[in-house]
Amino acid sequence: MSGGLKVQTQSTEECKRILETALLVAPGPLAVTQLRQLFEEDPGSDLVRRLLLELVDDWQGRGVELIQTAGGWRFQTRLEYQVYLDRLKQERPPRYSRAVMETLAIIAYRQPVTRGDIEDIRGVVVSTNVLKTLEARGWVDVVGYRDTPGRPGLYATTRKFLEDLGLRSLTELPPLTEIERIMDLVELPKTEEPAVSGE
Amino acid sequence: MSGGLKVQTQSTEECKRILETALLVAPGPLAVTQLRQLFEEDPGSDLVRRLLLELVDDWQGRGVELIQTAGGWRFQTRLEYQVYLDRLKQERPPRYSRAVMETLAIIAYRQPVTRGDIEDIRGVVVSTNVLKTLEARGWVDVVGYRDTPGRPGLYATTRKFLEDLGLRSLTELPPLTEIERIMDLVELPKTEEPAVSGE
Amino acid sequence: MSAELASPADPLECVVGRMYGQPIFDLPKDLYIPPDALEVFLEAFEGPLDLLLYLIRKTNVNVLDIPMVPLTAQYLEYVEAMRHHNLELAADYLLMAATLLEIKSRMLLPRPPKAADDEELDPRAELVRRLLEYEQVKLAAARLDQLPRVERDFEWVSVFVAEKVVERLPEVSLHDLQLAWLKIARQARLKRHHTIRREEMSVREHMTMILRKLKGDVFVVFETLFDPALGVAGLVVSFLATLELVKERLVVVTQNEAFAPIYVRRAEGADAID
Repeated sequence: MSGGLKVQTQSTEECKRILETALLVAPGPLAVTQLRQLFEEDPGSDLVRRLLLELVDDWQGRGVELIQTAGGWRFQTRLEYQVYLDRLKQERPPRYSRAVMETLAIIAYRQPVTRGDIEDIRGVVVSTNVLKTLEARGWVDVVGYRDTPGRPGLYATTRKFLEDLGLRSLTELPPLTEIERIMDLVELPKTEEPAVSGE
Repeated sequence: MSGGLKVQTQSTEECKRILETALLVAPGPLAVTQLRQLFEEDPGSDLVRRLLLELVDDWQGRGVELIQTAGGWRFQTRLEYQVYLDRLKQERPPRYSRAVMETLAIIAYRQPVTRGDIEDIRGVVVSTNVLKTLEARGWVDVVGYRDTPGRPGLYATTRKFLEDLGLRSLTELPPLTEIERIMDLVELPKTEEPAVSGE
Repeated sequence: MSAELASPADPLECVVGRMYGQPIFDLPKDLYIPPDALEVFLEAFEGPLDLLLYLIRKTNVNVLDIPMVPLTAQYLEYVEAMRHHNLELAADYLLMAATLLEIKSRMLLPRPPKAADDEELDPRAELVRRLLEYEQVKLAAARLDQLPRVERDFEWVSVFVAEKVVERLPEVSLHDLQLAWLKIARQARLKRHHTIRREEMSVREHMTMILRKLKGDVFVVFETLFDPALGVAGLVVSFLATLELVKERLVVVTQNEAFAPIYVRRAEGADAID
């Protein structure tokens, strides 16, 4: 119970350090009236306010800033630092389902295509959600309608798609020939071996 | 998705700000390996360590200090400021009875121990509440079972125990040596005295 | 054997008092304890070992050479007092009383001459070992309690993290796209429904570009679909893309008469006019 020095004998610098410390550990915002309770002798709201404004200045250019919210004063991180802090979160990045990825691949390589085209190629019905997911992401949109019964929308990839994948144009997509070569390699045993064994 | 500037273009001053910000917001201690993950490009442990030591210096004379605990680096308030911070608290932190502290000491210094071991040393029955109190605080837990009848649980201290007491490892516990010396003296009469008294 | 045990001692002299900063209980010089204080007095002890340790330390006797007779007598007086006041007496206290009596009686017995050489120990040895081990723990507990502890002596810093609520979107790489196509192609091969045409990617890209230029229900002059900045190759690709669009009936090209301006319009616009 050493009970701290009296306000009179505390320099304002020391008062500021105490305010700063309390604000750094507080679980929520602290009102000026609460901050005044830190001291054995009430320094008054004017001094506390003055010191808070000094602290705001002191913390300029740092990753954390002192701000005034509805509930009082609190330190919080600047939004620019979110990108770094996010890296500490161990959450695994979400992934798109196979349906979404295949639909995206078909639209990217075969655009403009209708939903029917996608279904023909994939051999299964494409759910509305799949296309909505890609549209919401801003990666595909309807660029026209095919002049066939039902006038189905024609999907194509957008500029945002190129930007997000770091492409300058669709020609920078991995060429299908290469993909199919890989596929041939993968499928070699399946297609070639029976032939060999059959001769 | 702006993805932060590359390390090359980041000044070390900026790196230090990022480290500081992460340490100020982290709910627990951060190890150097975790801190390296903050950056898009790994700055390496040497640079991170150097900047941490710089931060320790930067925070000299403040109400908060950067310290190294069991789990890594963490900001905590200096002891002198607790008298102020206590004034904002709604409730006092728990005070532990001697039964709790002695049980904790036995677990800390003799771990892993069973409840029976604790009772042998203290010479009294250990109430379930005592162990529950320590478990609830997250300071001890059961790390295994002794292969004796009843398979009693073996208690040990946790990392949180070290962190909450600001210890980096169990070797930093206050040493028991002085009494152990007395214990050695006790062993002596056991072996020597009968011979002497037998004459 | 020292008879010091019965002599009064200043409570401040005892180890217990020193380690904890102040005496646990202001013990009267004799054994008399006011009935209402007995309970409080006993609560100050953590058990028989603690009480014994207190009795020993209070009188400054050598713990390695405990005078069993006065110690046992004093201990039993406490136990008797507890019983007398109908205090709930822990079994541990009674067990210790039995142990003390046993040690005392063994010490009174003459030692068997044969066994004395090897296995016969001081009957007090085990008690001393336990007392010292307990004292060690007791001191360790006190020192542990003095270590700075979070929430009591210091606080963790925890600054609020300001976050824009951003939905975490899956990241897609070119490799992912490649894998997706690989699966499609493999599937298609297995079914042999589709032959995947190999086509110039640039043509399909230009098809999309032209369709975008044709947004809305308007005719666009054919020439404006071509950007000379693309160079000859670019113009050829644009032209091929237009032909492909016509072939796939995605656009309508109209020319009212020879050499009149050629107009292009998205095919679906034709419905509105027809």
